[in-house]
Amino acid sequence: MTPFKRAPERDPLDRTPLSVRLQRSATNDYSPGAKGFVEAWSSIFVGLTITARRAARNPDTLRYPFEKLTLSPRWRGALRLTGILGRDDIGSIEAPSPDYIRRIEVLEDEQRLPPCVGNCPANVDARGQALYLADERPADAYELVRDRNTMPGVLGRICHHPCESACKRNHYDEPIAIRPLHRVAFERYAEFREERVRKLPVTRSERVAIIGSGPSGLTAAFDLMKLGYEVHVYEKDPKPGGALLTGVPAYRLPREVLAQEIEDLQSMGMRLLTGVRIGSDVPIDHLIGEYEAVLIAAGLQFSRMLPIPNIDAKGVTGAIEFLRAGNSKHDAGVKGKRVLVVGGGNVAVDCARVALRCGASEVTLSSLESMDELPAHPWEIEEALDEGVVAMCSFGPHHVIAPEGRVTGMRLQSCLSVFDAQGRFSPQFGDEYSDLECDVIIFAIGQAPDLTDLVSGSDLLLTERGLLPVDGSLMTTELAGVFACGEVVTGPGSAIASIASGHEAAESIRRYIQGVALDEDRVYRPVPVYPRYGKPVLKGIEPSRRRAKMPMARGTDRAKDFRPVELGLTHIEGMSEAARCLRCASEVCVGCTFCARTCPDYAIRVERTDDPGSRCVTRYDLDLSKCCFCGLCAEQCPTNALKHTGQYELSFYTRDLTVFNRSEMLRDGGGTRATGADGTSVSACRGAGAPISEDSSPSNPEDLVAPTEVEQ
Amino acid sequence: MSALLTGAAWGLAAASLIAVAALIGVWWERKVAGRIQMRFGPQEAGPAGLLQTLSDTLKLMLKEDITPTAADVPVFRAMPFLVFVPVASALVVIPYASGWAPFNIATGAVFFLAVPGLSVLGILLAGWASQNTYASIGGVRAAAQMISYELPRTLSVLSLCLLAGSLSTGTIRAEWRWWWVPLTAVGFLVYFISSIAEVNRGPFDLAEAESELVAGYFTDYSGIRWAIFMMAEYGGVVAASLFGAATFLGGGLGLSGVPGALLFVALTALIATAMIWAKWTFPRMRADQLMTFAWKVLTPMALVQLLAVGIALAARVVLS
Amino acid sequence: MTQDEMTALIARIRTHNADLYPLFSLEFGDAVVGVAPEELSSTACDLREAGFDRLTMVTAVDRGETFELVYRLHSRSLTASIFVKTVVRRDDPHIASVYDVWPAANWQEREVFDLFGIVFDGHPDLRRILMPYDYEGHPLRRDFEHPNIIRRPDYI
Amino acid sequence: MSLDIESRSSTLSDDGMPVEELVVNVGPSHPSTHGVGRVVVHLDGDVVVKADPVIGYLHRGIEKMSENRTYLQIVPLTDRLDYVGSMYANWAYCRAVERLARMRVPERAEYLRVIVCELQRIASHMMGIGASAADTGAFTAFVYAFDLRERVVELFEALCGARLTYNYVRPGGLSSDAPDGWEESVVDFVHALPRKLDELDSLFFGNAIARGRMKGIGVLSAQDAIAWGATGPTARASGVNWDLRKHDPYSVYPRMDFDVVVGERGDAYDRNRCRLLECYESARIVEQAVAQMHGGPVHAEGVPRLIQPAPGDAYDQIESARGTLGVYLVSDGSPRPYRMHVRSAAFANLALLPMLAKGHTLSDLVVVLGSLDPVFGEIDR
Repeated sequence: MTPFKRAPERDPLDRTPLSVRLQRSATNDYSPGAKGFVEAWSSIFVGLTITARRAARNPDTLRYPFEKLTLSPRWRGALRLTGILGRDDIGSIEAPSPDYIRRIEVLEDEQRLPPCVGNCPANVDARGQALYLADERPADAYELVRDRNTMPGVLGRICHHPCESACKRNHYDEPIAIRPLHRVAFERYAEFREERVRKLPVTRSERVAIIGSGPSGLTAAFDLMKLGYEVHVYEKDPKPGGALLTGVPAYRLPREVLAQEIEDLQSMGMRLLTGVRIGSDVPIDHLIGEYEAVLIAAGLQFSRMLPIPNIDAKGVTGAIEFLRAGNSKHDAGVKGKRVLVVGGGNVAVDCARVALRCGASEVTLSSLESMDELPAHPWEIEEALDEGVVAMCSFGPHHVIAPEGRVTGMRLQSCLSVFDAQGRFSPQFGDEYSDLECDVIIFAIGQAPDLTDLVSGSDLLLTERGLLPVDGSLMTTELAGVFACGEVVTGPGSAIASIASGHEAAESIRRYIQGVALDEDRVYRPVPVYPRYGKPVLKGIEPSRRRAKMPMARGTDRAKDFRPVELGLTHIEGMSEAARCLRCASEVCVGCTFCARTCPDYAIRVERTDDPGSRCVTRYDLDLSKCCFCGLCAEQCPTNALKHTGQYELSFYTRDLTVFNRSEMLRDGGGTRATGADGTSVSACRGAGAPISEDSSPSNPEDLVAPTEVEQ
Repeated sequence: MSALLTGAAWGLAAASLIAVAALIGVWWERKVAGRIQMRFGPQEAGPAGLLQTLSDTLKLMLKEDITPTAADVPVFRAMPFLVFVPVASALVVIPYASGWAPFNIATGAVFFLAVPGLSVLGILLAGWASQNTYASIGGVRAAAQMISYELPRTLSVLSLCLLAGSLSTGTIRAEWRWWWVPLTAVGFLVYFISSIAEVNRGPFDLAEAESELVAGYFTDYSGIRWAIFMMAEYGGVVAASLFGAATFLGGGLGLSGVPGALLFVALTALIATAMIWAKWTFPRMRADQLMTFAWKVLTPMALVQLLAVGIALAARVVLS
Repeated sequence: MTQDEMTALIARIRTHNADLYPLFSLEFGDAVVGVAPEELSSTACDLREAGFDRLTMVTAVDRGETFELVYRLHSRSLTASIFVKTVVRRDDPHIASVYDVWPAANWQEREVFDLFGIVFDGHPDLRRILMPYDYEGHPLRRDFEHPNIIRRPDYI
Repeated sequence: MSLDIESRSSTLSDDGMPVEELVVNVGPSHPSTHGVGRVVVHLDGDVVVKADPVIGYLHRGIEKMSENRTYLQIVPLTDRLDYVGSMYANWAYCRAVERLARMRVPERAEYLRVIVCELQRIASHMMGIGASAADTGAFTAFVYAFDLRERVVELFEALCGARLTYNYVRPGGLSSDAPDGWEESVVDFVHALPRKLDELDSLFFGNAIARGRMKGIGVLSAQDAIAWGATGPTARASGVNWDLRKHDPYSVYPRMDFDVVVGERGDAYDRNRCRLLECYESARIVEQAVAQMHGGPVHAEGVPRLIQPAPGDAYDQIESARGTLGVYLVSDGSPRPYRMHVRSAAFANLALLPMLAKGHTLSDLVVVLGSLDPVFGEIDR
């Protein structure tokens, strides 16, 4: 119950005092009698000696105010605003692929990396996307994202959005809906597609073969195409998309979105060869000879199973096989049957939901982990439970009950803990058993690549466990000119992580072909750590500041077929959602008013126009006569525009209303200080786009935080 | 008439001496206190901040001279001078050279001990005339303290008079022998301590105890009148130091000529510095402790000193 | 002191005072007991005899119709703390002073009197303490109004 | 500060002589009232007959202001409670909020809190000792004490950018981690500290005059100390062995090895010297805490900007330099506390002044007041 950690050996509620030793007594008397008399007189001379000794030493004080011994970087003095939002002030992060990571690293070093970008494995510039979307430049937004994300429309549906969990807006209310904005950008790109999608010029003679048309393969293909190479993508299935097609259910990713984005890539010059099975149809050696470089992005092909009795009974299947069948035919032979899904990951949840949609009468999800530690994303679990999936947590499979070679049920054993003290996977089982009747058992406990066929006849060797030895950072295999990326390298993971590895592989291939050492002067993606935010508390937050709510199909309806669950944001919703972005770490004031809201003394006054398309800060006042130098405002500032200066004691401000004047700011590139102007003159803010009317009254009165307005 | 002129001339000289001494004394005290407290002291105005006191004096002269409405105005206005004049007059009986004092009277020692004591009247009346609780208490405290400390101070000087066989300060300096120093060491200590008390300086500055009485008897004074009180205090310090150096230490330990004069000045500065040193080292005593100290410690010590000198003189007579 | 001991102690004191309110909660090692206002003096004496020799805090909370008075006691011998809560009516804010039991209540009750207007009967020197002697009104009441008080908006 | 002829009250002394009491109004603007305290003193000659502290000159209504502020916005207010030891009020308040909102604080934050609060204890005690020394006229001892305080304040300045109102402890942790090299400078400071404290001890507490001024002045018995709710060095000097860090341990104090300093007489001297000796113990604690501390976050995860605890109340207390500093919070579920009350140690200690000063002289009144170490920001709130 205590809010802090005490010494482990002590019960927090134990209020018994510690053993107290009393060694020191404050009382101190002279000895009695003549000795005391001598002590008293000698104390006089001891005192004189002490002061004399100090006087003999050089003074160690300092000449104030000309020098200061310590000038801490944490001066909490008067404030400085480094810039005010005009629409050109914040750039998007744009750089050709090889230099992009370098750019990210520089920003990270300068502590100017927005958390959404830093937390994304592929460093997608979500801030720039929101900037363009709010500015009604959806095509720019889409292309900005596509530079790093290759398939924004797809990822806008299925990404697990690490960007949103790092979004600084979590600290204030709710994160920006970055993933739905990808989708908005994709949808609005439709009208620009014809004029914008052009064939990329092939400027180089080298050709690259890519095996697999999943996210990582397509990303590497797109990167290499932009560099001017000719890229051939081989896909064994008749349709491209890899795991996106076979693994991701259609209710999350409509097939036409995937097809559209792959078609865009083809329009840009990617040559796609479907139905070609490398290994059996075309030996990989042939590719190695034919192309300058070969990239294996084949993904994972089969599901892991458990070595338990009756695992080969009829009715037991693996997740990949089940999903492949379910996604292609919308019928996996579970109609009217009772389905048990073993596993607690996202794939397991997908299986359960697909089984429901294929007509299973009841679907149970059994996992070793307890409900709180399920590895699947919480929103997916929630959606699955909404649709009627039953979760049986903390149970592990014991054996399959199959009396006649056909599944009739499964015996489950209770699981006490999944991980040991060091965090390794080491499940501890209890004595409790439970028999569950079911007709189909789907094991979704992991996947593995199947590369034996692919590499047969080549010099590529697989490890004993069937894995391809790959350098995890350079994406090279043991054979020069052959690279690998995607889940072949990383193991089961997210689509965005595969995309990130595709970028790395493309960079390695570029270097290989151009004859540059693969690791020479190479910058790897920085992995900053961001604070984890708790569940947002929305009481006390005005509705206009909240995140746009994603409309969802009703839980009972949507489980019947493969129609999309998320219905998507409208254009207007998308624009205002994009305008919520705080432009983190841009060092430009965006008029979020969090400083004014936090200021305990009403010393800050922020005014802005609040139209999403042309949002602009029109006035920023700091009343130094009210400021109590608590520093909360600068701590709150999401953009780092507001900073403390070293002016606490050496301040040369007049203590009257001071105004941060935009024209003043433009004169002084390094930022400005309070000008001491009277508060009446409002400097007009001229953004590059729409001019702001002279009457710059804020459209949203709640954003005008000033004492006169607050009195109610 | 000529005596009056001479007196006026000497008085002017004494006042100037005090003014200069106070200027330097305040600066020196600030420097010493600064060093003791690990500071630099004044350092901006003039070389090593020497002009700081001058600028402060200028400021004090330009400040408004405030008289409280409740005060007894004529008394209130006059008292700074009544405090200053006796202190300044003490300077004219100090033997600046062997056998010579500006106002070399036969009872110079008595004059030196008695006349500055008249300033107690000024302090008492200053406190009373302010019509302020703190000032009144400060004035009463100062009166009790200064009168009490007259006794051990007089007794300690008396032993010198006994040795020299004269009450004339000039004679005392002329008659000085080196062996007086060890013989009158205790007397010098008593003289030193009671002089501090006499000029109301720490650790005996109860009359102006800033933590209890805000500023004691001159709480309500400001500007130049306040400055005159301060000058009187520093004048007292200078007079006590000069007299101590001239008589107890024989004015340069018996040396004559230029080195003797330099040594005299150095010893005077030493005694003054010791007073400053003590002030910036010790806490302040309480009124009853101060009285106890005067009557139960210093007076017996001075009497013992007197007795020792008497015995020494008697022994000398017997031996010779 | 363990929770069981504390429960037993409160039960023992309850035998003397039938109107002792039920135990509110036993949280963070601090027990909370509620007493009827007229039983406060006797409960205080009982608790004092039981070993609660320190009165750490006296304060009040404005609960609308009533004021909730909060006393925090501590016992060094028992190594235990206890909250005693009682209520007084807003229209008749009188309660017995515990100054006789714990002199520490002297200034703290004066403060509550000053800021809430609760009168402690039997207090030897019940004057205003923080506000000026001639001040009108009791600032810590929730309905206290002053032109300088700026109400903040509901949204932050 | 005027001589009120009217305010003299005439009474009869024991032997029937008419005695005229002199009423001296010490404060609210007086050199030794440690801020803006005021004591109306009735004097019989130089002896205090009655001393009546009149407080409230620094009453800013912080408890009332808190009702209109969010939990985060109150933290700068707590700086202004005990402006000599802002860290304590920060910490006590944040502990109450953490208890109310059920937050867990990372271990590194707890260690840093212990370090800053023990450094703050040194700084605050140096202020108390220095002010007591100045009250007795020992201005150089005051400067020496303030020299040590200045070192601590410089450390705090490097830590949080402020010298007086730190605003460093936050609900759920701290505002920022310590800068690079800060821990080393703290260790350097506490290593050099005992020698400097020894010097102060001999200069001031060993001095015969200072002893004469403080010994036997304002004697507080252990029974009175407990009954009147005295805490901290004021109570410990009377022999009351009571220190929350030991007897009601909180934070990581159970892991520290230190002694409780108690006095025997309960007079002004013991109270002040108790403070001095506590600084040695604080230095020990700081040294151990720096050695035990290791890296990690300094702020709890998932603390929203707008803290909205469930309805209820919580009380938490810490041992500040002046004694038990408790904060009582009542929440009604909104982002602002329904009621905040500060149980101030200096407030309880100052209530002892009429009892302690009676029968002493005016000079001793100042010493007694100084030995109680009142900080009127905390008393008046």
